[in-house]
Amino acid sequence: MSQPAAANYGSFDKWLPKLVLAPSFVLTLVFVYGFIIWNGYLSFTPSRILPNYEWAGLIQYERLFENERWWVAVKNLGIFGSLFMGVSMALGLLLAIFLDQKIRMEGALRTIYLYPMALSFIVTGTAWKWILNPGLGLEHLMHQWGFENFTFDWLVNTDMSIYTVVIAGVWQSSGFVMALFLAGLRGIDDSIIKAAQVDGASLPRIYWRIIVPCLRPVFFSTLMILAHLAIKSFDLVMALTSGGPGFSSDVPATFMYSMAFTRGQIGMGAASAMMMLATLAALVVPYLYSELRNSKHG
Amino acid sequence: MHKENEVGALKIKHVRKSYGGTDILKGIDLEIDAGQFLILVGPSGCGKSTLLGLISGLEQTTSGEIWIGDRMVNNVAPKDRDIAMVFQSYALYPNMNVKQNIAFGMEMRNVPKAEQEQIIARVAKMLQIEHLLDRKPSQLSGGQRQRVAMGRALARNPGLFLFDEPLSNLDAKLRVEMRTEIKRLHERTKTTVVYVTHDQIEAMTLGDRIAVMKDGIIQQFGGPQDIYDNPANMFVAGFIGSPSMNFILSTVEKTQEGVGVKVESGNKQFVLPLRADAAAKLSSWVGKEIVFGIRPEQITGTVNIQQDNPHITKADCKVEIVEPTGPDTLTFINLNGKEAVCRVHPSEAKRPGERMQLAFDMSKAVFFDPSSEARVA
Amino acid sequence: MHKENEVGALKIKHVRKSYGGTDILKGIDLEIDAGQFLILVGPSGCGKSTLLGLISGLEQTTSGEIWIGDRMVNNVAPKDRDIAMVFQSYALYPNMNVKQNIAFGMEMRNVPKAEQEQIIARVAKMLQIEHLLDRKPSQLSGGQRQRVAMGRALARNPGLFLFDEPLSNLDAKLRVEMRTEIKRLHERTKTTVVYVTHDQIEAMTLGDRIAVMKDGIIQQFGGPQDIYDNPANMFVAGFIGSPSMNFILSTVEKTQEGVGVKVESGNKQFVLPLRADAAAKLSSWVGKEIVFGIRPEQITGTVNIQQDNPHITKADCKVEIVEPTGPDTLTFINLNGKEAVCRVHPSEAKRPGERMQLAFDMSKAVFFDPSSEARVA
Amino acid sequence: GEVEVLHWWTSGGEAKAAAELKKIMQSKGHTWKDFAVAGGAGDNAMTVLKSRVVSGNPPAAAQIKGPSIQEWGDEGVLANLNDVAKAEQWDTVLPKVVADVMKYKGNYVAAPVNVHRVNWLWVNPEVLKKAGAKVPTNWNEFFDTAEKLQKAGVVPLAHGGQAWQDATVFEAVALGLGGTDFYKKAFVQLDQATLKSPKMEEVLTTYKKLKKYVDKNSPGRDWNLATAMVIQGKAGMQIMGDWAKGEFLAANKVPGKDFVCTPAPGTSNAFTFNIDSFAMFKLSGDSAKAQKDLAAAIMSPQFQEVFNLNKGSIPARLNMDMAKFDDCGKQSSKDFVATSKSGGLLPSWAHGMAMYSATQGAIQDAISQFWNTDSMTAKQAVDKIAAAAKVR
Amino acid sequence: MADTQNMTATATMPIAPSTTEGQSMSFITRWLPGPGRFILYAVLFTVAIYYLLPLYVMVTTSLKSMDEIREGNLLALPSAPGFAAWAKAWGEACTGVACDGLKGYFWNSVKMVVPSVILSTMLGAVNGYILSKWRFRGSEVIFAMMMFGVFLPLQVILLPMAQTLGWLGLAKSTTGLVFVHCVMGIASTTLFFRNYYVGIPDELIKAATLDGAGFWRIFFRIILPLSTPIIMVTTIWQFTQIWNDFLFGVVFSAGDSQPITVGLNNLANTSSSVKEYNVDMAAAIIAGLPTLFVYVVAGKYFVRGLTAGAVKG
Ligand SMILES: Nc1ncnc2c1ncn2[C@@H]1O[C@H](COP(=O)(O)OP(=O)(O)OP(=O)(O)O)[C@@H](O)[C@H]1O
Ligand SMILES: Nc1ncnc2c1ncn2[C@@H]1O[C@H](COP(=O)(O)OP(=O)(O)OP(=O)(O)O)[C@@H](O)[C@H]1O
Ligand SMILES: [Mg+2]
Ligand SMILES: [Mg+2]
Repeated sequence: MSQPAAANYGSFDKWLPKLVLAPSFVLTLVFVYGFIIWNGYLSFTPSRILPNYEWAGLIQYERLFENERWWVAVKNLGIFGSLFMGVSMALGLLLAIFLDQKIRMEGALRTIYLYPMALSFIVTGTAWKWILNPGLGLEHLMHQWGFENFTFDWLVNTDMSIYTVVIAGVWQSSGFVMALFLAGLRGIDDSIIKAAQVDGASLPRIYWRIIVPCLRPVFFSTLMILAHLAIKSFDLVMALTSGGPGFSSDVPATFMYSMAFTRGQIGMGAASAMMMLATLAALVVPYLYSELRNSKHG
Repeated sequence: MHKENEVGALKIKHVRKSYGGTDILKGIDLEIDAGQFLILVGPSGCGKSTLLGLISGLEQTTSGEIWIGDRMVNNVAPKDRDIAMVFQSYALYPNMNVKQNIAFGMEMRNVPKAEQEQIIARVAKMLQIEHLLDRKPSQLSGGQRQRVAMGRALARNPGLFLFDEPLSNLDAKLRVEMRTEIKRLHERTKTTVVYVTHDQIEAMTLGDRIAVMKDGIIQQFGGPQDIYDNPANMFVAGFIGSPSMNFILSTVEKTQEGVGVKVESGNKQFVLPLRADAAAKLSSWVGKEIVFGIRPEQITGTVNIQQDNPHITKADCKVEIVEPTGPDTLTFINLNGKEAVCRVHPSEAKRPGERMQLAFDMSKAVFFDPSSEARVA
Repeated sequence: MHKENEVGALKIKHVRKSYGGTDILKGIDLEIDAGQFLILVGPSGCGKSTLLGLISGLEQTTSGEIWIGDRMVNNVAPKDRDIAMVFQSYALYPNMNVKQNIAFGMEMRNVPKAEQEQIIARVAKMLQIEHLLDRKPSQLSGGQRQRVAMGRALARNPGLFLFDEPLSNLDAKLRVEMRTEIKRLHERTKTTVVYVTHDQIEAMTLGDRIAVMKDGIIQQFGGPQDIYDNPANMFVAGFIGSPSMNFILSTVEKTQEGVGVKVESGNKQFVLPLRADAAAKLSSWVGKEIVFGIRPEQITGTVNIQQDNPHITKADCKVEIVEPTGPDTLTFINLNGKEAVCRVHPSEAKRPGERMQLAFDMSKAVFFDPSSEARVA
Repeated sequence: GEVEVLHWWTSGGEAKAAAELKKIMQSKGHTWKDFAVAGGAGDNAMTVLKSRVVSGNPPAAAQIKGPSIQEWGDEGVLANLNDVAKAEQWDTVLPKVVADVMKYKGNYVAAPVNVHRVNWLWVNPEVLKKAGAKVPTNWNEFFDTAEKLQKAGVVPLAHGGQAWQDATVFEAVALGLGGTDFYKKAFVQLDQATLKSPKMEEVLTTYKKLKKYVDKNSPGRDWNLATAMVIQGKAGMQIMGDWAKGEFLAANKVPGKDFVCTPAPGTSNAFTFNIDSFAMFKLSGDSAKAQKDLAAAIMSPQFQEVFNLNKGSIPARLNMDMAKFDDCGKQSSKDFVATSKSGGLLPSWAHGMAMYSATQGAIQDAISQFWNTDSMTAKQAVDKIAAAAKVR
Repeated sequence: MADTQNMTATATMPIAPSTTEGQSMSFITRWLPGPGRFILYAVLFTVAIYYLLPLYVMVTTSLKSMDEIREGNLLALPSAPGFAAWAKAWGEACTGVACDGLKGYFWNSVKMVVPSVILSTMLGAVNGYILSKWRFRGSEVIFAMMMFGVFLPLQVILLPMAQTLGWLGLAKSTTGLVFVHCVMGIASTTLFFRNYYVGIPDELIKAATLDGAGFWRIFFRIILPLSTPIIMVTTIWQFTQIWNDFLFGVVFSAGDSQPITVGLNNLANTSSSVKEYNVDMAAAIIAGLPTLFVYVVAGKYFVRGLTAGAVKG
């Protein structure tokens, strides 16, 4: 429906929704956009351990662009973000669909898939670190079982370490993605599924052609949430690799944090945050635009 | 759209269906040949849609067997039953536009793209939805949605069509056109059809066979005219025909000429003589109460009648209510204390309160046992 | 359920509505008095539901004014318009059972609990859904859902009822009963009603006024019999009445007695003389082509006719198709190369291919300009 | 008054040590509001501290050390402790090197709690004996020993591949090969010439040579797991600060018998220190008074002893009775006094005692990258480090 | 869990209990061929192992003694399982100068999480309702602006937020923390609800409007009862986000109202002390128990087909 269910009537009815929405909107304006501006300003200052409001021009950006570690972080975010989002999405959807097949023990399995979100990564990170560590975890175990040639040393390999972050990230988030999709699946009117069955579609095709497209709003939510997790993947990286070996698995969030809080380079931290936001805006705003324009007719 | 072998014959054996504890279908037996057109009618909630659900395989029978052609299909998946269905609730795919909705079933069956286009064009033309092909279901009116649902089924070439009130949201004109189209289609393709409808005309004109259901039980199964003329019981008699048959509780009496039923209207009494065959059957009922059924079109004005019809009795009655429907005026009178409808030509119609000479044509009157409601003559 | 003042009068002035760029309603003007029963009819997709949406306030007019009673309600919220509505799509609250669905509106208006119970009981009885009160909408059949939707509206006591095809999913019998109930209700409460239907009988019997719409424009607005007998144009003539009026393109000719139209059927030609008033109006059309419209019930068998009717002309025609509908048999013949339907008594009906003597009653025949489709006589 | 103390001594011996301070404060009639934030060697605590300062609610004292004290001083938020220092004669009881760290522009703003020695080599003598190797005293010996250990099938050097551990080892190599002057010039004065000198290249080459003797699972390993390898005899040696002793003791090992602590190769005449200290923030009223008492309490011999016994380090105060300390502690204390006179007492840059955090971080990045990237040459690393040293 | 029982019951009996749920789900299942079903289970269980592995490591480690951990294999079962580490984590481990374990932090977290989750979920529900059913000119833009907010890195917020809270006088208070969590949660909760509500037919709102229900009554009587699955999803999300949040918790809480993550962090993270992995793991599991509990409970409410049958088309 392109029309609001009811629009401009008595002035109160007309204003009520806007009025109710207003606090959230104001909070967003102040606490998101206000802070972005604040941060933007900081990125043009020489701030060190505390904010400082002297104007310093583009110096922080110059330093940032010269910083090798920053570029590694950006590249890693690209790898991590796309893999993490893609795999979580695929796995989450698959699990949701499978769980929707009236599985025995659905409740138990669902909880198993969900629990990683429940545990703080401060410590589950340690467990992962052990499991992925060649000398302690999987590789060691395989060797003990007699598979001497088995190697799995991504954690300690500069080129592969970012992928271990993907593994742990997927582990942590795909269960929630599953929950989102499952809730969506259970909201679908099953008469259209029936119609598709009669139309001769096999189960996989029903999902692929009818149900999954109907989940479009859920995809939107999931994508947003995963992107949000990917960008904020701070705990994950810190607990698993601390950005290492070297800074090979650094991501912008950890970069920003160490600059702004550990190394007393708030100005550069702010500049990196602005760069990140700008990149994101370039990616996300068009998506938001198309998605919301579509939903009007949905 | 032609089928080689007789895949479409449908046989339903002792089928039962319950939801939770409630029995919805209580032992249905039906059998039609390939190429026949079966109409399901019955009051709302009697289980028609449920029966279609079972035939399509979307619902599971609680017990009993369903045969399509020579296969027992109880354990065959819906998609392998070679069925096309129009759902009462349309069930359009909300994510697809009209064209994609129609194409989907063909795609699933790997119909070549060019052929799809051609079929879509033909179906859309027939259903007059060409200008809607790019719309999403949410942008359609009720009748337009229903036509798309219809189009989805018609685009296929199945062994069996299931239609659940496919024309209920269409206007009369379009409905007549669609009805004719369906009839043509059926005559051309000879595909077996099971068709649920509430429309008397659809039921009478489309069906080879009609099954009248009530509360999950089939009351009568037969040809349309046969059911109309020879209803098996009061329920069928009352259900088929619109306006309904008038049921008048009266007493069977012996008259000079033979046997008749006594009727009283507006303080005047008269006896309607029975035709010979009925009189013979009712000889044992003389003096007893009986329900006598007469359709509205069998009580008419006295002008436009076959004056020499021996079964016609004229009587003077008081008009209570008058309902002009266009071609006819429904005139309500009181017979034996109960309201009865008569179909009168508008030119003859009187106004409420006036008296009117009416002709009772007893040649098709039917008689029921008041307690069992079964037909006795 | 009685309303004191005349709150229910409805006036619609130059109302337009577009979705996106498409105009759906193109300037609607309508006016009915309080207590009147307005029927909206028109082909699927012509904008009937949209118009109801505007009256209810659920959709906003693009331009124009809507008046209820003496208030211009364009800026009045739907809930303050004192309206009850039955949606074409039912729109039952899925989370509530039938009883709660019906009670919801009363609750919102703070009807005392005891009164609610009473009203629910009454409405449920009337709609025959007493046994369903505890079910959720998903457990109902199509017709049952529709009745619940109806019950939701009837439980209220609004100034204006809006019904969007409220009976389309009901069986004929129930439909007749419901129709009568609605009529009674309306007679008792004298609440204004706007009622969308595709059912000819509903339209003719329920309405005080009928508005025939097409493509967002009102084609004719008047009393039911008036519209039936005196359609303003070919569209209305064809749309109202089922089966549709026969339109026959023929030539106006001067005859000895006056003026007539030339008709040819199965290689035989004959002239149907016009009644005096039509003849007068068509004098300027002599020699020209005209569309002449005659309803199926005006072409009948020769037995049951008023033998002394001067407007009747008998002619011998070849039967092409025969459709028995129960009370009548629809007989298709060919007139001037076009199929025409005649309503014949089953006892007189012939079989396809046979010839048959038919009586053409020209007393109600109408005539249209073939190019503008407007009525000329 | 109330003192809110931000620290990251949250578990084990550290927490017990901090509890001592609380006790002392309570005995003086103050309320101790504990504000403990662990993690990342104080990274989290620094984050919290900044937010607190920004929101206008700084704690009374926060665990800040080394040049960071100067950085905070630059922001003008630290309190002046000169009156306490004078009363308690800090200038005399503290070595000058230590006292300088505690001062901002000549005024005391912080109080030291302990001194860690970073340049220790921890050895499992059993393992060395089996391999027929001896405890190395310089880097050449170290490589001999390592070679023997490797032949014997044990990991020669236990190491955890985290940036700060990489830096700790590097620091030891640089000090061992370059000596105190080189170290001072390179890492305290950040002299570009020294940083780019051939010596530096040699240091880096040697450093990289160590990687051969480290197992491949080391990246990301916590230091204490590395220590556990030495304890279990899976590895022979570890270069780590004196806190490693705690792990040995917790595993019921006896110093001198089950494990040996010795200065890292070639650094016996030097002492790289890592001093924990509390900087005091400007407060008013009662709390300010309590804050002064806190400073005094921290410097009291009684606290310094109890605290350092728990923590494995040595008191920052000179002239303390070391009787209760173990051998490693005693040696540390002795070397501390000795080197403070000889000029061998050096700030550990790897532990944030020598440079601003930005600089330190940049150099650590370069070193870690060099350690982990096999394709990188020492020459390239020299350039990177020199460039990093310019970061402010 | 009642629902699992329910499911197994329906699987074995031909007649499902009187829910449409049981019916509609069974028809899909039935047509999945035998080997397909086997693969399905195989996949589900394999994935379950992947998910369970870290938990296994954590649980076994928490039951081991430190000596066994120092020497043994991570994946081995404990030779002499004991709950000493659990007891220590709950009541004795040091998390600062106090050594009372996690129990105090636990309740701090509860006090903070409950209002935050309730408030932010309610806000999200109302916002989602407006943005899907009461759209007005510019509402899409507002929504888009809110969405972009989810991408703001938390680190960016810390300092300005600290300053703002300082101005508001909310620094160092649980109220302040609740406030921060609500503000930061608005975007995701609004997103969840809005996208769920888009799927609820507008006709329902129309019908209710005519029935005389206003903005709030439609919300409470029609929309909210249909929202169970999404409320569950949102609750799960917010609960975990807030319960597991460390950064805000540590920065905006006062010393004695620190949430459990801070306690856990203090317990598990040490700069130079001896590490007790068994206690760390036990503590982590304890810290995760409430979220696990919420998951188990919430999971029961994913019910199929709430809106089915409401509207045609
Ligand atoms: N949201 C929409 N966007 C665009 N077009 C619409 C939308 N809703 C309805 N329409 C179009 O408006 C026209 C009128 O629709 P409406 O529902 O009023 O028809 P109707 O007269 O009620 O038809 P029916 O008898 O089939 O219910 C139709 O052609 C329909 O396709
Ligand atoms: N899921 C269900 N649970 C319980 N009862 C149901 C369910 N679905 C349908 N019913 C009941 O089964 C009966 C038959 O329903 P069905 O839909 O077959 O009726 P129908 O003959 O198609 O009626 P209509 O003409 O109104 O569409 C009805 O009384 C209905 O209430
Ligand atoms: Mg039905
Ligand atoms: Mg409509």
